[in-house]
Amino acid sequence: MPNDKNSQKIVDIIKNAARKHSLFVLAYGTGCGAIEIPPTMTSRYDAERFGIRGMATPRQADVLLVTGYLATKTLKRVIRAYEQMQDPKYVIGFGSCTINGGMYWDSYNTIKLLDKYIPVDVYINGCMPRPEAVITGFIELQKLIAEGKADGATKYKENLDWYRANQKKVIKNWNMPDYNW
Amino acid sequence: MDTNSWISILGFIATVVLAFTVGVSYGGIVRKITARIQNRVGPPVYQNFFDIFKLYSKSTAVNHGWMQHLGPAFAITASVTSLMFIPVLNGQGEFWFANLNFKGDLIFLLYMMVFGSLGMALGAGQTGNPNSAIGVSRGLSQMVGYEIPWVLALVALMLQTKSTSITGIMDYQIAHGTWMMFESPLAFIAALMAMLGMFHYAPFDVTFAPAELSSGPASEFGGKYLAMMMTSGSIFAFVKLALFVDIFMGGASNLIMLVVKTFLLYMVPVLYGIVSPRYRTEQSIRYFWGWPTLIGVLGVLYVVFVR
Amino acid sequence: MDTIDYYQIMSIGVYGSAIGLILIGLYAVLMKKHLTKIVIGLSIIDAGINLLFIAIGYISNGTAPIYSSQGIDLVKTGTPMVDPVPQALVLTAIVIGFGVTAVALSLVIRLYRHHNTARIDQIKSLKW
Amino acid sequence: MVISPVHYIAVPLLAAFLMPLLAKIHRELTRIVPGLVILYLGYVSVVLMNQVMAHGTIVEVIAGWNAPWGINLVYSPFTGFLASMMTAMAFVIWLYSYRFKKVDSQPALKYFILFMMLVTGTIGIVLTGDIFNFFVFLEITAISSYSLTAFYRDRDGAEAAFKYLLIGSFASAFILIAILLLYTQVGTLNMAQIAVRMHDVPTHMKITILILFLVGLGIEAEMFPLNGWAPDAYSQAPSPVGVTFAALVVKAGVYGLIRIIFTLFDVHGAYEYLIVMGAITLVMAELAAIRQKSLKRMLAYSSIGQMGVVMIAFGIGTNEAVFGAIFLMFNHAVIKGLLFMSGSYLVYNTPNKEIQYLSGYGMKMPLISLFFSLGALAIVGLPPFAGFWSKLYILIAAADNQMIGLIALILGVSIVEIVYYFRVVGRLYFGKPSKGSIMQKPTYGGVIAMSLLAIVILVVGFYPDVITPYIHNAADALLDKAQYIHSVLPNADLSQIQNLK
Amino acid sequence: MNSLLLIILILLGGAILAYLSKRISPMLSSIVSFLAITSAALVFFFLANDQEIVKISLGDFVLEWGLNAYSWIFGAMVMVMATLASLFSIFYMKGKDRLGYFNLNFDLSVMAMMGILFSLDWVSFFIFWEIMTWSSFLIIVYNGISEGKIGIKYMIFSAIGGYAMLLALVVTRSQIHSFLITDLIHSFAGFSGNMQALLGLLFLTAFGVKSAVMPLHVWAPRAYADSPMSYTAIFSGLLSKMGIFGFGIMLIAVFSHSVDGTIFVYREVLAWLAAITSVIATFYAVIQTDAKRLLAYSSIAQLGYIVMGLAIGTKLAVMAALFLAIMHAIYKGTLFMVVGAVERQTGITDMTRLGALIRKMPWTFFAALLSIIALAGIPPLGGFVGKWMLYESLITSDHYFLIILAFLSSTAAFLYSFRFLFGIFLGQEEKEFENVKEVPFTMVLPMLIGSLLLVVFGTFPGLLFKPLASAMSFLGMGDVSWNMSMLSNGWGDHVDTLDVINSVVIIFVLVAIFLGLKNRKRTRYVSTKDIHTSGEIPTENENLTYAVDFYKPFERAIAPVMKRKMDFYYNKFGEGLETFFDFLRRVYTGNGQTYAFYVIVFLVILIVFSQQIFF
Repeated sequence: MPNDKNSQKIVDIIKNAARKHSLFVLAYGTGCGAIEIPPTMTSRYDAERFGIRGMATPRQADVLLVTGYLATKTLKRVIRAYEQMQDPKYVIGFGSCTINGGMYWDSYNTIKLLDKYIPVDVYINGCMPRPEAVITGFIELQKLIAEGKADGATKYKENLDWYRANQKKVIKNWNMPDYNW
Repeated sequence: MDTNSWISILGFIATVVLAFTVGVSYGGIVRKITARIQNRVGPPVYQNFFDIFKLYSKSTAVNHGWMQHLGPAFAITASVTSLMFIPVLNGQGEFWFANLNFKGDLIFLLYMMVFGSLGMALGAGQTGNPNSAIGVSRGLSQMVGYEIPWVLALVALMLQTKSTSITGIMDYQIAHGTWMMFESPLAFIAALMAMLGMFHYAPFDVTFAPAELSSGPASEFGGKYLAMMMTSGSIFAFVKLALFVDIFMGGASNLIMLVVKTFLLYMVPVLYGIVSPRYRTEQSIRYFWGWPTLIGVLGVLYVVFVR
Repeated sequence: MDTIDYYQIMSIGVYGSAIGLILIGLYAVLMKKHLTKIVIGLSIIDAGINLLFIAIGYISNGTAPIYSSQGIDLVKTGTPMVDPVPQALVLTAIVIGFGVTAVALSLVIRLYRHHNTARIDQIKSLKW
Repeated sequence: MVISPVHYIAVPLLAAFLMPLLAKIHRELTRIVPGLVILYLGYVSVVLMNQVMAHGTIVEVIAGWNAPWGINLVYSPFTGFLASMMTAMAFVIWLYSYRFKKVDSQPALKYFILFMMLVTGTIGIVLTGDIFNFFVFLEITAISSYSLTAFYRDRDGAEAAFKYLLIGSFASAFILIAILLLYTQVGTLNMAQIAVRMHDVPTHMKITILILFLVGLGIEAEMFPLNGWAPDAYSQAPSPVGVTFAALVVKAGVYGLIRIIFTLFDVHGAYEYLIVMGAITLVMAELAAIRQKSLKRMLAYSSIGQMGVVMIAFGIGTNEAVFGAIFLMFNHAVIKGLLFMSGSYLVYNTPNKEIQYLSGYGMKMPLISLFFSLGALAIVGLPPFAGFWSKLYILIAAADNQMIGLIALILGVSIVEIVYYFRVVGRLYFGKPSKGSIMQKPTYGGVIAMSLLAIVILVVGFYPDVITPYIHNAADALLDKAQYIHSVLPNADLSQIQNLK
Repeated sequence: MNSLLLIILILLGGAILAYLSKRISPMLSSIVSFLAITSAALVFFFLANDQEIVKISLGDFVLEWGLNAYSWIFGAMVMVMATLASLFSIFYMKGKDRLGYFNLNFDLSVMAMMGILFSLDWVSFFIFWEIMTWSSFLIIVYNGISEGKIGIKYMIFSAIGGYAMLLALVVTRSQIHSFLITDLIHSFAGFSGNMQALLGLLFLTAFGVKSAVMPLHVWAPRAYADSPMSYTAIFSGLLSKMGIFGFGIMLIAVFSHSVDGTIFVYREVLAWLAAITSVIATFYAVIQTDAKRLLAYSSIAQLGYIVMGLAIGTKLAVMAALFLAIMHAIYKGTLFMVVGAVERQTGITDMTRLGALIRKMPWTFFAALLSIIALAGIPPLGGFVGKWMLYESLITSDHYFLIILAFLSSTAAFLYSFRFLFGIFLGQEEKEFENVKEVPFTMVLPMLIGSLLLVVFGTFPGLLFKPLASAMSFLGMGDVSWNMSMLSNGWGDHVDTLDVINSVVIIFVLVAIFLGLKNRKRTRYVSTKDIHTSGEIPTENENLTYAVDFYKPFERAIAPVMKRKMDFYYNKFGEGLETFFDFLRRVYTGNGQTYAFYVIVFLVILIVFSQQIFF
């Protein structure tokens, strides 16, 4: 692997360590998954001890947490939110719905695989995943960050045309601003 | 440049580093305490250092105009400048943290502190986010509220010590061997109540209310902008605490005393905030113009007629 | 001294009637609503004043102030001459009064044409 | 031909009677001749004023009968100043009424005849030294004023004229009775002689005569309860006539009033009476003016108010106050002239001459509006216009007499004045003209007339010294009673005469 | 030729020429006006000195003009700001009608102000005072807003002030038989207590109107807002300062000679009125939506500080007041020019509709930013120096509750300061203003000069302290110590402005360069539509501006204070009076007979009471 831990520069290692310990989450609370976020953040599971912290706007956030199925209508908003986030940024697909559509596998207006539209770094499966699973997912993401492997944003930039094509396929009234940074 | 200038420049830097460190650590401690009160483990105490460092390391891809750059810069400028004019330690011979504290006074500081808020507000305004504007509107309105008891308390102090400079007030305390919080307790209470608003903790956190305003003025600030805001916020927290300690608690003769005093003082708004709900803006203004102002007036009268 | 009584009675009568005329005129001007009557009242006042003038100028047993040989003779013998000035003034005043009355009547006519009434209390389009 | 004061009376009177004949020669002559006549009078004024300034009062004896038997004309610095001022104003008014459309549409001949009569009458009032002659001129003035008031053949003109006539008849009746009583007491009609003999008159008789005079002349001078006719007459008469009232007729009335009080009688109470009545007149007139809808009526009330100030100033009676009063008379003639002239063009076509239709006229009639604004600025006494100086003098005089309340009253009322004048000025420059408002293009004569007045206002305002020497002399002449008597009756016994103030 | 006379004549001639040259070209008229003011300014700065005395004999009065240290500082302020405003005016007024009329009155106002400053006697003072009044009135009605009513209001209040002064000066003359101001100053001590009280009240009323002190301020907001902005720049900045000028003479030079305690009461009352004025006016400024109105109310508030300082009357306070007066002239002038520039480019000044002009008009914004910083009293610009001295003087002279009002007002001033910048220059970009351009250079230049002056005086306040100190010693305050860049109060505390500005600039440059500008290079500008809107993409016409009811919470908090405007009482009073007048004038019934009846009744009364009246 070219992105070996050893190949990282020392600056990157420090940066990644900081990033790993400070995950600002923008929870995109679609579907039933949103209900799992409060227990994750509050006293019982207390995700904050990992430096995970909810943020209000995409500008401030590092992690986009897509919690559940995405209708084509909401997909547009998710893409918008994702594109407004600043690099480096990560996406966690939350629940089965983001992997294969889950219980909406045959719905005409939900997307089945989130990765086709925005680059997902970590999936957390389950319907719904318990807070423990969520935290596990976050820890997985932290590992990836530390190794410098959470490069979804780079992928998105490199394969923007492909992503755009996919996105435009499901979103009919396309009027998003360009994404070129 | 001679050696003295170099040393004083080093002193500046040391002060800033100290203020930054203390301020950021306090932020972490507050988070920890909050977590403990909420029966959580909470993040590590150094969590805020991670946050700020991470934010600095983030790329900043977009801006909404040059005021968005200048806003945080204003804020940092204001906080660092205010810091320069605050006596961190009260020893007269103290060299490292003396900075410019003989060249400014309380009224100057009051205005200097506002400079930061205004800069922030302008930066927030430039982004065009309505939430930012609402937040600014609330924040400034609230500021009008708490400035009144705060200034009343300061006036009481100034009248009592016949000095408007912080060093003057500290000298008075040293000379009389007492603390102003005992000398004019009413003023101290008024100032303390004003301080609740100054730190923007609940119940006076309507400015940043994340749930309704998506963090208010900061909502379009990501990455380095946010980092700068957090930096200046941390330094400001230290500035305010140091100021309080200086004028009400006789200052601190060494860093440990400083840390202890500021920490104790800091716990007032923090602890009060953690267990409080949130006031609406006009409620908080009315709150500040109610009892705190009355106590402040009484404090002034107490100084004038009793002392 | 019958004559003196006569003159006294006369003068009282003349003064009385002059003042009476003025008062009558005033009454007409102030109380009557009809424009013409008011004008008549004004004339009566004028007449009263003129009469007053004459009465004041008259000196009992005086002769007419006319530049004639007879008159000069009378004056020379000590007969007082009636003061000529009031009479001259009265002439002027009568002329003026005439002029004013003429103007007034023409105005009355015009007012009546425009307002279709000659009652002064109904001609109040200019007020305040 | 030697220039003498009698020309003031003879020439216009002659012209007035010749005018029907001249009109037969050429119609235009009826318009031009009055101008020429007044120009001639202006020449007379210049010559005589110089003479008077150099040598003192001129007494013109008419028909060879010396005073106190004959009728004489007294051309003192005071009367001369007033006569010259009236002449000048008459000239301006002639310029203004030359080809004035509404006058021309009615027979201009009548208008100019009456106008000449009016000029004769008013100047005669000022110049004459004989009390009965004074009465006659007053009546000439009055009759021509009645006729001119009713000049327009609409109903309101006649109504105003009738009211004027009704009250005016009272005035003449009272004055006549007063003259009569005076004659019985002093046995003379010459004013100087009367003044000499006045101290012999029993007090109660003196007072009665004085009261009759005061009421009679008060009517002409628009004193408060006696001035019911004035607003109507001002507003209904043709605009040039309105100016004439303000500039000539009222001045003549005030002149009569102060001549009676200052020269003929030596009653102290009369001065206080003047102050009190002047104040009441001022207040009532200005208060009535503020709610007027019609511009000309507003100007009329304002004119009455100014006369109130004049009376107050005369009532104070010190040299400075009299100076201020005469100055104010002059200013009032000029400024109110300008206001009437420009104001009547502004409201030329508006219904009922109402102010509310004047919105935006400032853009449509810039020059006229400018004149009106200038007049408004000047009449409320704002520096550096003419009105300021007279006000300043009067106030100083009042202050020197410790009448601070009076000053406050005058100034307070001035604020009311400002309110209604600047309401109009503000309206002129605000908004758009209402629909269907027709601008009236002023005649050239009118523009020249207004420009002249405006120039006078500015010149006097910036440099009052052009006029103050004359006024100083006038004030001295008015106050110096002995000198007046001496110049008329060189042999009179002046031992009993003392100048009152 | 005497330079003082020359200045007045140049301005007068300029006024007339400007009026006449409008026939040739409207633009020429403005240029003539500008040239006249500029040349007058040159004469003032290079030729005028305090040796010159002009004596003009008018009527029985001698008008005396001269220049002294006190009037020089005001004169310099007037000349500089008037030059800037007239330069600004050239393009601002381009294309408007009746330019001759405007420039005539503009120049006349400037002339009147210079005349007031030169006046050594009350007559010329009053003459110029009233010229100033009516020329500004004519400009207020020039725009023709608000049915001419505001012009009337202005005129009424000016008349109240002017006539109070007239009354005072004739009373003075009757006492001392002189109109000279110096004579009043010297003989004031000899007046009786009542006379002192009366004169004090009258003069304070006179100057209080122009400087918009509390019960006499109601004319100001609309008058400032409704005039053309290039004029308001001097109207609010300079004309009001003439009131301050008069207050200075009265409160410092004249009243200090009083032996009675009455005047002391006036001082305190005036200070309190001024403080209340500044608070209430600030509150009103906060709730305005129109930028002009906002600045107008802010002017009233700022004038409140200045009057407060003069009323306190200690050396520091007077210094503060005069310093603030000059600063206020500069920054308020600049701000009104900014609004004028915005108005010219966009056609509106409504802050609820404007927005994001910062990208379109960066220089204007820059000027506005500096001026606002100065206005809010934030260090390091000039406004801070004045405010600092004012607060220090309030504290050191034991006015401990006034300082609270002052602080309340000045803290609330941050609200409208931000509102002003935000409403016009920041916030959402509106499609309406897509094609707005920066104003021409001649409009930018005066604004930039104004903001530059603020920086200079903020750094080296000593530049102003020097003439101010000599002005104050001229007024009889004795020696005033000052320092080029050190502010100090009576207690020995001080602020070093040079250090302040150094540290601010150094830190700011460091931060801005190393953090801000570095960011800027890497970042890309996105429109203000590209903001966090919960993922929603705002459509073209979607209104994302938060501009209406901007300070609603604050409004609610201060609602009890704002319940009634002073206007309300004045209007009621006025209506009541007019109704009364209406009742009175009914004596003119219109019935000729009634009038005749009056005559007879009057005659009878006179005869019956002749004994009482005439003896």
